[in-house]
Parts: sequence; C-alpha cells; structure tokens
Amino acid sequence: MPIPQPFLDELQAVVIRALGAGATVSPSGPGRARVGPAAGGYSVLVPELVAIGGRLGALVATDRRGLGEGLLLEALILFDTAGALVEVSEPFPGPGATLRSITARVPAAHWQEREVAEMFGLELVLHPDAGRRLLHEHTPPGDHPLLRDRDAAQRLEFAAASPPAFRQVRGEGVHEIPVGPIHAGIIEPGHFRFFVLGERILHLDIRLGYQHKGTEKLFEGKPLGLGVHLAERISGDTTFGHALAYCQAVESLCKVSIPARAVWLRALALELERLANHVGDLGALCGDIGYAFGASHFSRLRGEFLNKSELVSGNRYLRGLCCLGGVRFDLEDAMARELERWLPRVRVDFEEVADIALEADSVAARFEGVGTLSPRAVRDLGIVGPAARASGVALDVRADFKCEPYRDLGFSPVLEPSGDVMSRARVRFREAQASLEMMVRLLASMPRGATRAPLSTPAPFAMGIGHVEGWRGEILTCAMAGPDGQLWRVRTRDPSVQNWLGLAQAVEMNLVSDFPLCNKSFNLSYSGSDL
Amino acid sequence: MLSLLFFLSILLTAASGAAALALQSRPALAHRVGCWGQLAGTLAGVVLAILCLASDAPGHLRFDGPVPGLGFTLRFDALAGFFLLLVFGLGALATTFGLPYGFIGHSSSLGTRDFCLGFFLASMAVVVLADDVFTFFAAWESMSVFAFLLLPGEHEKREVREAAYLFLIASQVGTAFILVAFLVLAHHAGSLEFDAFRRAAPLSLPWRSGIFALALIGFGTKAGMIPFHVWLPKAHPVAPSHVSALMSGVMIKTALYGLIRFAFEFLAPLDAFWGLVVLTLGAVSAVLGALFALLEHDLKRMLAYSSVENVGIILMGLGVAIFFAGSGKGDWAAYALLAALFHTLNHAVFKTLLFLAAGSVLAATREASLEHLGGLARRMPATAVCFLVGAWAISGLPPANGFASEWMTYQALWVLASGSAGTHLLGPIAAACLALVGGLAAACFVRAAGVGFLGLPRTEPARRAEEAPRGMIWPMAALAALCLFAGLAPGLPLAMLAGCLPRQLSAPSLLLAGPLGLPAARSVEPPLYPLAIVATLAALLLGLTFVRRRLGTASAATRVHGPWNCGYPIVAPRAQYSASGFSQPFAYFARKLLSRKKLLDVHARHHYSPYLPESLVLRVHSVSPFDTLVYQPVKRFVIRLSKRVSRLQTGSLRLYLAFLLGTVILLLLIQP
Amino acid sequence: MDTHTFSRLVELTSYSVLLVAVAVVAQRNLATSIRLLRLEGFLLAMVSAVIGLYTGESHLFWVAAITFVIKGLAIPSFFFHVMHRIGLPHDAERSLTVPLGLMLASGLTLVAYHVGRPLALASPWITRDVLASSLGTAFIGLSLMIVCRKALTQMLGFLLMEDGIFLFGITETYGMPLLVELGIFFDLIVAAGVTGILLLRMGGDFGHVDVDRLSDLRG
Amino acid sequence: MTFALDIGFAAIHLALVLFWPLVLVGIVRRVKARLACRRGLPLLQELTDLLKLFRKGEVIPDTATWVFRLAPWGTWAASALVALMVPTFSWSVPLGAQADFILVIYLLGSSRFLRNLAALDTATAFAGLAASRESFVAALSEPAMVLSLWCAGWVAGTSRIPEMVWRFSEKAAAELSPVHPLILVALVIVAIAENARVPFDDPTTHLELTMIHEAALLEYSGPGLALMQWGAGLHLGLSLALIANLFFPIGLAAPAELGTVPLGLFSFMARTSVLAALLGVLESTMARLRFFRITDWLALSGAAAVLAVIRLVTVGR
Repeated sequence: MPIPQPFLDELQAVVIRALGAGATVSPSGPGRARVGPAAGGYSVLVPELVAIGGRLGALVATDRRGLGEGLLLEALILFDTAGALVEVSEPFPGPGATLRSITARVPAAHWQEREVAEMFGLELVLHPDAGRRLLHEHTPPGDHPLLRDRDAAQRLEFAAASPPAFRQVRGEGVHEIPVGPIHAGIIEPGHFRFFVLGERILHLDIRLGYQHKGTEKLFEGKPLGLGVHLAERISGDTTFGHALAYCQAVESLCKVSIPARAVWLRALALELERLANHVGDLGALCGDIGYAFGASHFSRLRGEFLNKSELVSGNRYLRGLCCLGGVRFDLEDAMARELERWLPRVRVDFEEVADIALEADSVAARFEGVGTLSPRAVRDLGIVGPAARASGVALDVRADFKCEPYRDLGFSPVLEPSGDVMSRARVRFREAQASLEMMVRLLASMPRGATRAPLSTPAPFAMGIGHVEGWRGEILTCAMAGPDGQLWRVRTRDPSVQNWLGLAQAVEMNLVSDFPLCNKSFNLSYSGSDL
Repeated sequence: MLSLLFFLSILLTAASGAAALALQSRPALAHRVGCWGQLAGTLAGVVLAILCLASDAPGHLRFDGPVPGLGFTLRFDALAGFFLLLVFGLGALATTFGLPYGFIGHSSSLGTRDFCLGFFLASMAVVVLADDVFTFFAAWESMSVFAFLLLPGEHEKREVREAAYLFLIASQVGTAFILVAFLVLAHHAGSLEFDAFRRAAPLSLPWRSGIFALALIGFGTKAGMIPFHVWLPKAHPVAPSHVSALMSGVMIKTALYGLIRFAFEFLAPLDAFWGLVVLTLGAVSAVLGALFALLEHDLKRMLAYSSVENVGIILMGLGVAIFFAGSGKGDWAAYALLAALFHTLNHAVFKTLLFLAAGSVLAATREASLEHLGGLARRMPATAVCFLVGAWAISGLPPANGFASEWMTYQALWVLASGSAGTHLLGPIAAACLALVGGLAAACFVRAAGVGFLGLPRTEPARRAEEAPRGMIWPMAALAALCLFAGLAPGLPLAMLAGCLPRQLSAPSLLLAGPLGLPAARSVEPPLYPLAIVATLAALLLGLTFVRRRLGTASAATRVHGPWNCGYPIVAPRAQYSASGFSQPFAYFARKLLSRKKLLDVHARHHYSPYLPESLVLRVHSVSPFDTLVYQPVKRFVIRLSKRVSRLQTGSLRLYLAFLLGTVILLLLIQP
Repeated sequence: MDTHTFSRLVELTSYSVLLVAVAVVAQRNLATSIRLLRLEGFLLAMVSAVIGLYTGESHLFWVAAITFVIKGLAIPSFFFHVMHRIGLPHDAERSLTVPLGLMLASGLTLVAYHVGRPLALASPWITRDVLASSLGTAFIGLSLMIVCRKALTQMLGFLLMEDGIFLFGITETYGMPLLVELGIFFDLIVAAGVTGILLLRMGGDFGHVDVDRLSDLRG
Repeated sequence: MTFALDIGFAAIHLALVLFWPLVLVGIVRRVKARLACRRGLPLLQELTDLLKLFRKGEVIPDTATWVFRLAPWGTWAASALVALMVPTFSWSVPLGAQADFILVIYLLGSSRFLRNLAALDTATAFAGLAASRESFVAALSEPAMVLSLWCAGWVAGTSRIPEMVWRFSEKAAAELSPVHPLILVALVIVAIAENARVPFDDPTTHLELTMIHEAALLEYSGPGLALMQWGAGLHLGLSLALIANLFFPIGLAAPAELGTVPLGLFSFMARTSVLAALLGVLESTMARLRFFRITDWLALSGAAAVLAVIRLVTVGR
C-alpha cells in the first residue's frame, strides 16, 4: 500500500521545520518512507513526528564503523491512521558519543534508549532515569555487547557492584516491598520495587534484565534460515508471532512475494496462538483471584487450542511451522475439515465458560475499576496490543496496516473503553471470539497453491521490516544482511518493552494485593523484553 | 502508727524533693538525694498502704486549719489503701528507674524535677486519703500543678508548651465540674467533710443525677475518658518517661478513685441508668482509644492513647457495677467493681512497665517515633523482653494479668445481659466492643513490639542503641514479673481488692475460686485456672518436643542464613513494614472518623514527563475530629474566660471562694 | 402440621427474609442483590404456602404461586435483562459504606422490634413474632431507597420494602383477600416496569465510566 | 473405672483433634481438585508433608531473634490447647471446665499475636504484609465471633463451649430457636475469615502480594513450617468441629459410656467431612474478595449476630 500523498506532504513540512531545508522524505518501500541520516534526525525530529501523531516503534542502532561510518541510530515511527512507517536516523561518530534523550518528551522511548546506550556505549544525557536496563550492575562498565568488535562468544564479566539505586519516595512511614527476582510461583524473573504505605501502592519501579540472553548478538553472522529458530525462542509463548515477524523482515529484504495459501496458513497459526494465549490468560486471571472454576476450565480450553496447534504444526507451541518464504507444512484437507468441525464446538464451550466466569459477581468485583490505564498514558507510553485496545485506543496492525489476509476478510479491532482489568479481560475474551470467527473465515476462503516461495539474495545493509500483531501486541523486527548473505544485524522489539511502562503506570494508587491481578491482565514477557 | 507512717512517707517524699531543689547547683547530688529520699518515702508509703488494706475499720486523722471549718481530714480505709499502694508502689519503682534515667536524660534541671516529682507523689497520696472537700482540693490542685510543672522538659518546643497549657486548662475545667459537684453535696450535707456526705440523707434523684453527671465529666476529663481525652495523649508523652508512667499509670487512676467514691459512697442509692451511661462512654473510649493508639507512631503517645482505651475498659466494669448496685444486685455489682479495680491495678502495672521500657528506649536512642526504631531486641534484650511482656499483658492475652481482668469484665457483661430488658442488648454489644478493643490492642502492640524492637534498625541511633543500666532494668523486670504473677494467681490480688469494696457491696461467694482461680460471675459456673491452662500448654509442648526428637534426623541441622525475601539478597531497613504501613488498613477502615489527608507530591523537573518524576514525597495531615469539634472551642472559651477572670482575681484560693459563693447563691436561688 | 412446627417454620422463614434483606445492604454488587431479591421472592412464596397449608385457605396457594412467579421469577429476570441491556457496572453505588449501612440496618431492626413489640403482643395470631422482622425488612428497604443514588438500586429498596409489607400482611391477616393481593402485584409490576423503561431510556447515562467511582473503588 | 474411661475419652479426643484436621485439609483439597476436573492428592498428603518437614533441617533468617524460633511452638501449642476445649465426638472434653468461649477466642488471639510478632521479626516486607493484614482481619472478626458465640451461649445458658454443645444436643430440632440460622451464618463467615480461606484468603496462592496467612510462613522451613501448617490445620479442624457440634449435634457420644463411642466417632467424622467438602465447593465457586471488601463480609457476620441478639432480647430464647 503506497503512502497517501497529502500525508507525505505534511511529513515533508515537519521534517524541514525540524531539520532544515536540506532534509527530504523519500518512499522506501510499500507503506514505508525514510528520512536520510541527519544530525538531530533522532533527538529533534522524533519528538516532532510524535507530536503530529506518530508513535515510536522501535529504535535500531547499528555499528557501521566497519563500513567507514560511525554508529547509526534509526527510529521507526508508525503512523497508524495513515498506515505508514517512517524511518528516521541519526549518525554518531562512535562509542562514547553523546545521545540526547527524548524520553522527557516521548516517554515511550524510555527503555529502548537505555538499551541502545548500554549496548553501543553511547552516553545518554538528559534521561530522567538513566541506568542499566538489560545488563545488570555486575557487568563491567566498558562492556557494550552489540558493538561489532565485541566477540559474541565472550561471556559477560561478573564484577563487584553496588546495588541499583531506585527512585525514592520520601515521607513518614513510606516503605518498600521488594518482589522478585525469584517468585514463589513458576514465572519468569524480574524485580519489582513497590513504594507503598501499607496497602496503597504509591509508585512502582520495575527492573528487568534477568532474562538477557544476548539474542540480538546471536543473530549476527547466522545464515538467514537459522534466524527463524532463534526468533522462535525470543519469547516462548509467542513462538509463531516472532518467527513470522522475522520471516517477514527477511522476506521484505529479499523482496519475495509469499504465495497466498502460505499467507492464509500463517494467519491461521497466528490466530491459533492468540487463542491459546488469550484463553490461558483468562484462566490465569481467574486463578489469581482464587476463582477455581474459571482457572480450571480456561486451562482446559487452552489445552484444546494447544492440541490443535500440534495438529497443524506438529508442535503445541507452533514451533517449526513458519519458515522463510512461507510455511513448512501444508494444511491437509482432512485436518482442515477437522478444524472446521471443531471450531463451532469449541466456540460454544468457550463462550459458555466465559459467560459464567466473566459474569460472576465475585469476579466482576475484583476486575472492575482496578489497574486503570488512561488512553492518554497509552498514547504517551506507546502501549500496544490488547492493553491499548482495552483503554479504547484503536491500535491493531492487522487493521491499521491493511495486512493480508485481514484486509480481504473484513477485520476490525476489538475495543473496550475503561482501561481496567475487566476491560483487558473482555478484550481478550472478544478477541478470542474474533479469532475463532476469523479462523472459520480463513478456512472457508483458503486459496489453493504452493505454500512456499524461494528466496533471492538479500541486498546488503538494507533494512527489512517485519510487522506483526502478535497476541500480546505489535511485534517489530528489523533484519539486515551483510555482503556475505548472512545476517548482519537483527533487532526485535517485543510489545512487552513498551507495555511494562504501562503496567507501572496502571498500578499506581492501587492496592498491593491487586498488583498480581493487574500484572496478569497485561501478562508481559520478561524474555521478550530482555532479549 | 498510721499517722506516723503517713507523715514519714509524705514528708520524706516531699522533703527530699525540697532538698533536691536546694541542692540544685550540684545536679548530680541533688538527684541522688531526691531519688533516695523519695524511694524511702514511697517504701514507707507502701507499708502504710498495706496497713490500710489490712485494717478493718477506717482510721481518721484530723488537723484544724487556719480558717475554722477548713481543716485537713484524712481517712485510711481499704479503698484508699489500694490506690495508695498504686501511688507509692509504682512511685517507688518509678523513682528507682528515675535515678539512672535522670543522669542519661535531661540533666540540666534535675533538682527542680525531683522537687516537683516529690510533691506530685505526695499530693497524689493525699488525694486518695483526703476526707474533706478542702483537703481533697488542695491535694488535687497541687497534683495538677506539679504534674504541669513536670511536663515541659523542653521549653523551647512549641508543641510541648502547648501540650502543657492544654493539660492545665483541661485540669482546671475538669476541676471546676468536680468542685461544683462537691459544693452541691456540701451544701446539702451542711459540711465539707466526706463523712457528712456519707451520713446525709439522700438527695432527690434529679439532683443526684446532676451531681453524678458533673462528677463524671470532671473525673472523666482527668481520667482521659472520650470525648474529654484530648489533652491526655498530648501531655503525657512530653514528660520524662518515668513521670509519664506515673501520670498514665497512677494519676488518671485517682480520677477513677474519685468517681468510685462519689458513686458508691456520696450518691447512694445509685441509679441504674448512670451505669449504662458510664458503660457506653467506657465502650466508646475503649474502642476509639485503641484505634487512635494503633494509628499513632510516636511510642509514648501511642501508650497514652492506650491509657484512654484502658480507662474505657475500667469504666465499662464500673458502669456495670453502678448498674447492678442501682438495681439492687449487690453481688454482681461487687463482681463488676472487682473487675474494674482489678483492671485498674493491672493497667497501672503494665502501663508503668511499658512507659519505663519506652523511657529506656528513648534514653538509648533519643528516638520516640516507631518509624525510626527497629531491631532493638538485639541491642537491648532485657528491655525488649520486658516490653514484650507488657505488650502481651496489655493486649489482654492469657495468661498475663490483662486477660484476667478483661475476662472478668466480659463476665460482668455476661451477667448484665441477663438483667432487665433494656440492658439485654447493651451486654453483648459492649462485649463486642471489648472484643474489638482486644483485636485493636493486639494489633497495636504487635506493631509496637514488632516495628520497634524486632526486625532491622531503621536509623543510625537505633543501630547504635545500648542496653539500659541495671538500675533501670530492675524496676521493669519487677513489673513484668508482677504482670505474670497477677495473671497466674489472680486470686491473690482479687482477695486484696475484695477488701476495698464499698460497704453495701459484698460478695464472699465470688472468692471461692482460691488464690489461683479466676471466679466466674455466676457462681454456678466453675472458675478459670490460668495456671492449669499454662500447665496443659507446657505438657503439650513437652510432648511435641519429644515427637520432634524422635522424628528429627542427624542431618537435620539448623542453619542461619539471610532471609529468603524473593531471592533479592539485600535486606534493607526500608524494605520492612513501617508502623504507618502496618496500620494503614485500619486507617482506611476508619477514614470517616479521622479526617486524615494524604498528599503525594510528585516533583518533576519541568521538562520531564509526569511518568518519570524527579521525586515523590508523601505528606499526611492528621486531624482528630475531637480536636476540631470539641476541644478547640472549649479551649478558646476557657482562655477568653480566664483572661477576663484574671483581670479581676489573682490568687487561686480566692477564685475558688468566689466560685463557692457564686454556686451557693445559685443553689439557694434554685432550690425550692 | 401442628401449631408449634408451623410457628417455628414461619418464624424461621421470616428471619431468613430479614437476613436476606440485611445481606442486600451488605452487597455492593448489583447482580447479587437481584439474586438475593429473587431468594426473597421464593421465601415469601414459601411463607404463603405454609400458611395456606396450616389454615387450609386455598387462595393462599394462589398467592404463593403468583408470588413465586412475579417476585421470584419475573421481576428479577426483568432486572437482569435491563442490567444487561444497558451494561450497568456491577457495583451498586451507596452513599454509606457497608459497615455503616449494616449498623443502620441493625438499628432499624431494633426500632422495628420496639415499635412492633406492643403490636405483636396485642396480636391474636400465633405468628405474631414475625411482625417485627417484617417491619424490619420494610424499614431496611426504605433506608436503602434513601441511601442509594441510582434508580435501579432504589427500586431494589422499594421491592425489599414491599416484601416486608407483604410478609406483614400475609402473616398478620393470614392472607388478605386475593383481590387486594392482585392489586398489590399489579402495582409492583407497574413500578418495576416503569423503572425498567426509564432505565433503558437513560441507558446512555449509565454507560459512561464515572471517574470518581473508579477512584472510590480502588480502595 | 470412670476415671479410666475419662482418660480413654481424653486420649481419643486428643488423637482425633490432632490428626483428624489433617484429613479434613485433604478432603477440602480433594473436593477442589475434583471440581477442577483433576484427580487430586491423597487424603493423607498433609500428614506425609508434615512428617517430611519434621525430618528436615531448618533455615533461620539471620535477621530474626528468639521470637522467630519460639513462634511455631507457641502458635501450635495455643491452637492445640484450644483443640482440647472444643468437643469432637463427645461433648466431654479434657479441658471442659476451662473451655470458656472468651478464653478460646483469646487463646487463638495469642497464637496469632506470636505469629505476627515472628513475622515482623524477619524484617522482610512480605511477613510484615501478612502481620498487618492478619491483624486487620482478626481485629474485625473478633467482635463478630464474640457476638455469635455469645448468642449461642445465651441460648444454651452457659459460656462454656462443651456445655453449649451438650445443651444443644439435648434439645430436639423443633425446639431450636430461629436464631440458630443467624448465628450459623455469622459463625461460618467468621470461621472462614479466621482460617484464611476463600473468599478472604487463598491458601493455595503462590502470589506473595495477595497472601494473608501464608506470607507469614514464607521464611519458615523444616519443623518450624511443619508446626505452623499443623497449627493452621488444627485451627480449621476446631472451627469445623465447633460448627458441626453446635449446629448439627447428632449422635454425640455420652461421657463414660463406651457403647456410644463408635457412633460418636462416625458421626463426628461424617459431619466434619461434609462441612469440609462444602468448604471445598465454596472455595471452587467463589473468587477472593478485594482486600478492603473483607470488612463488608465481616460486618455482615456481625449484623447477623446482632439480629440474633435482638431476637433473643425481645422474644426470648
């Protein structure tokens, strides 16, 4: 889809106002435009673009010193209503250069700026909360893993360090509750520092990074096909979403057009993943409030969806289904018929359980009015996915960017107005319903033909972008290949990176005992945001 | 013998005080002389008290005063003996504590303070012995004045000064009510002597009710009964701790003493309805006192609020006693009064203990706020154990003495419920209030002990605290032992108290329980034996240890390691519950009652977004509704009035005479 | 059925009616309140049937049946329907906290007893002890109407009050003439219907999220 | 002979009161599992767990003092002491003469006092959280508990629990006053709150921030944890025994009559099992309350008890 001309004109005007007369906007692909590397391209232009309705997607820094340049910081700005993606970039001479923070004006940049700074050795200035984001305090100060001259095989050093400084809330009787990194349940590690007065949360500081695995570094130098396996392991519950985003990125790099049947099958798998997770989340929400009925029946239903995922891909988490150029396995007709028979049945079952669970008074009493996130905070913090839609902000890659096959099947995002836990639960419930509906339509309109297209050689150092509405929200993956045709740099922005900020905001002034419920209503990935 | 002991004790306490004042230029010597002299005096007083308790018939002592008819009359009877025992017994322990404490604490005005303390003790003793209006008032006033003089340890602090003046005003207002009550009685009896009151024919019911109301307000103000309590939590904590202990442990008891004398001796026959009023006020005081104590994070102020609570519990017993006495059920009235007196004794013991422990903490850390304490059990183990025993007792948990008297109060309410129709309902409701008080008090003292003494120290002074010298530990240990003793062998103190009961109430059947038993109100029910319960407990524990021995394996060693704490290795003092945090649910629950305002100030540098504030500060403004609704208007009125009066009058005796004259004229006008 | 069992049974049921009314006060949840109202309807139908069984008056069975249908089934379902149609929030708003509301309810019950005691002692019927609990139920319903801000919860209070009066009527007169009862039911249906229609009209008013309410709920 | 019989009865009571609650815990869990379409753990799992924990070593936080070490023993012993006062298969109990209901409530309070103190002793935030919440719930549930037992005692005309049970078991069902359902409602709510069950607390949760009772145990291990859990089990057992015997006093064994023992045992086990199963059903069908809504339920319990009082006052027993 080309970008509409009036929008391009408006963009051009803003760019000239921000960067001077020399700067131009040039289309760089379907729905994409770019503003060439320029001083202030990040720190000056991005706030301007956000001011006219842009949303900060991902920050992608690359170490181009080997190419005779310095570091390049690219920002992907999304214009959801126009369906456009604008790449802006700013060059830096090298590690140690100063990166002017825009977090004060664009709070959505908060975590990603810190990641860029510590991974590439840039000095972050004017950031209100500069500090370690992924590497913990024990990492020696000079170690910047994503610089190209740092060996991937080299492990992170472990040096003595002082504990992290938290922002303090002062006042008589204010105290802290440190939670994690090890929790009593089987969940991922993360440290939450609550500043409370008794039961009231005054402020929450979230420190992650315990799941940092160096995924982005591991991509470097790998063959393109191997990258899929790595992408599938970014976040265990979004196997297919991440794989799909990676594949889309590489495919756009190689300018491959995917056969229609593969597109349909990918959508089918994506919805299946969404279903399993949304239903599982509803169960977990019930479990958090000790509502045994909801917890057990939603878990049972989640099992059904996982089993059907296994039927489609041979793996309960859809691992190995997505591959470059299409999908690895075709859906046999017998399977399709089984799915068609199963879908109405499971839908009735699911709706019955959800009707009882979400309508139960004791459940509603816990969900309503808790953990409210305002639409304003959603826009400011760049919240994506169901969390944004539960606050009434219509953000859905499937609808906004006119993706195939949703464009043809008539898709509109699910919205809930109030932004509380109930809204997020209801968004999940209704999205699951919509997914079931969508699966029926996908199966009915499934085109025939090949399921995989061959790849061509990728253009070196160009940026391919994958953009997928995963079950948790928008996944952005950027891939670049080197001259040898291997991966040179891959950057993935999981929706969690943005949404953690929303969680911290939503729980303020709530009760301590309601936090786990709020947390579960967002259900964010630690692994995906720690990479 | 009695008079000799009386003079010995009074003179020794007062004279050693005077000596201390004289030696003021050498504070250390002055303090030693004052303390030892007072100790000797109080010990003589204890003997006197025991003699009073043991004597069958009341002894009298009389001097003629300068003005004919205005003599000093004293009466040594068992009730006075009991309160005398509180004054001198606890006085002795407090002075023992005060000797080393004085050297640690404020050393500048030691002589003056000992002087005041001596006269304070002596005047309290005279208050409970006084047998005519003039003596009573002279002692009562001097008690208030010396208490006032003991208050401002630090003149420079505005709140301290304000608390002291509030105390004075409250005392005077209360005194005025009592005075009027006395003068009406005196007018009726035609004499200022209490014996004449006792002998006089009873007044008509409306008059008696009016006098009772005046006395209740007057003594209630002194006792810290809600809604006349506002001065108490402000004034008591600013005194040096052993003085606060005497104020909370003993001084407010003199008001209860006065109320008992009034109700049972001067105003007989009683009216049952008064009892219900006292019971209701007691229940309100108990619940609100406990709640306010729970929300207070200054250790001594918390203890002061808890005195309001305990006075409430005593008043509940007293109310039931008055009710039964008024409805002619002498044995149940005796039981309820016994419960009230027993709780008076118990509260005096554990409140003194807790204030002394607080003093010991204050001396070691100079911090009174729970938010700045913590971890003291490691640095001050003996003080911590004493405080814990006190906390256990004041929370009313078995087998300490607090439980014994609260249980008796429950029993009294239980029989109240089987009274006439209207009181059916009050019994269980008051019992529910008492249960609520128990729960709140337990929460309050778990918090005080847990936040103050356990966990990690929250500030540097708490980290560096040193155990109190032995001279301060002994009195606390003695009091702690008393708490347990009175809880395990409640029959002994009860037997003593049974001798103090007013003549018209006697219930020998109640004391069949023996020295170890806690008698039930209805003699058909068996008594409770705390020692039996403790013995069973011990047996259970022994059995359990045996089982544990048999089950334990050789590899099952005990290791000491950092707390689990969610895998976060650093345990910070700030990461434990604070006192305010602990009581926040209660504050939320009672928010309609408190009018507290909380503000979270979010400071952000101007170009930083509101999502990432520079700093956050929580401010809490807490305003007591009693302050704004009841006390401030009264205070303003009294100040205006006293300004006006002071323009006309100077000496306080003449002021009283004017009161007297005015009242007498008024009464003559009113009475047909 | 002997007299003793009968009086115990009626008293037990009337207490349950009172307890359910108190439970409505203790509930901030609208749906639960409506369910409790339904329970009230069943209990009242039971009382009518029991009295009918005891006295042998056949029209009381008719009353029981109609009560069952109207109070037990029709009105609650209608309210559920209205609630779903306009998507009411689950929480009913009160201007009193629940503990305070319950204190008020207890106080009102006490008043009901004191007011009702002389009446009850004068009553010739064996079920006279029921009088106070029926009065109490009516008082609680009335107080709920005063305390609640929104129309639906006020209607709830009205129905409770009506339940109390119904209980009073049925136990103190052993069944009013059927015609009178039919008249009452008719009133009831009209009242419920009018409220429902009004609510449906004002649906938009309820649909929005009240910020004050949210902040109140947090705690 | 009578003395020997008394000893025998006491021994049976002791065994029943110490170990039967562990089975009851198993029953609650089993019912919950069944309702969640799971098979569930063996009924004696709790006993197995306790034995395992007793054999293990113990880790004591270095922040803690003697209070922390003492607390498990104290809380267990206080709960066990109360268990000796609440009738089980027979209304005669070893400590019958001392079983005043106020003493029972205050002994449970002592147990809680120690536990909360030990929680604050660990200097960790979760334990403090538990202490604060538990004190809050307890302070509000105690009045309701006193009121409801007061009414029961009033109907029976005694303040001793075994005697109340005896008086109730003497009366035929028709004689029971209509205040019984009211007291039952009040007592059941309070019992659920005091035992930290759904909807007040969730004993199975792993979320530290939502815990009330469990958070106080987070730092305990080995025998200390075993005692704490056993103590909680005892508490549940005696609550169920109290409700079963006060409101459904069927088939109680008479003291010193050996022949009535089997029926008494069977009836007691059956009644408490049914109550435990009902608790399991309740826990499966209800979500937990929001923390500050706990007060609403406790107030309802209090109001039910007050209604009972009003009825007793005006109409009589």
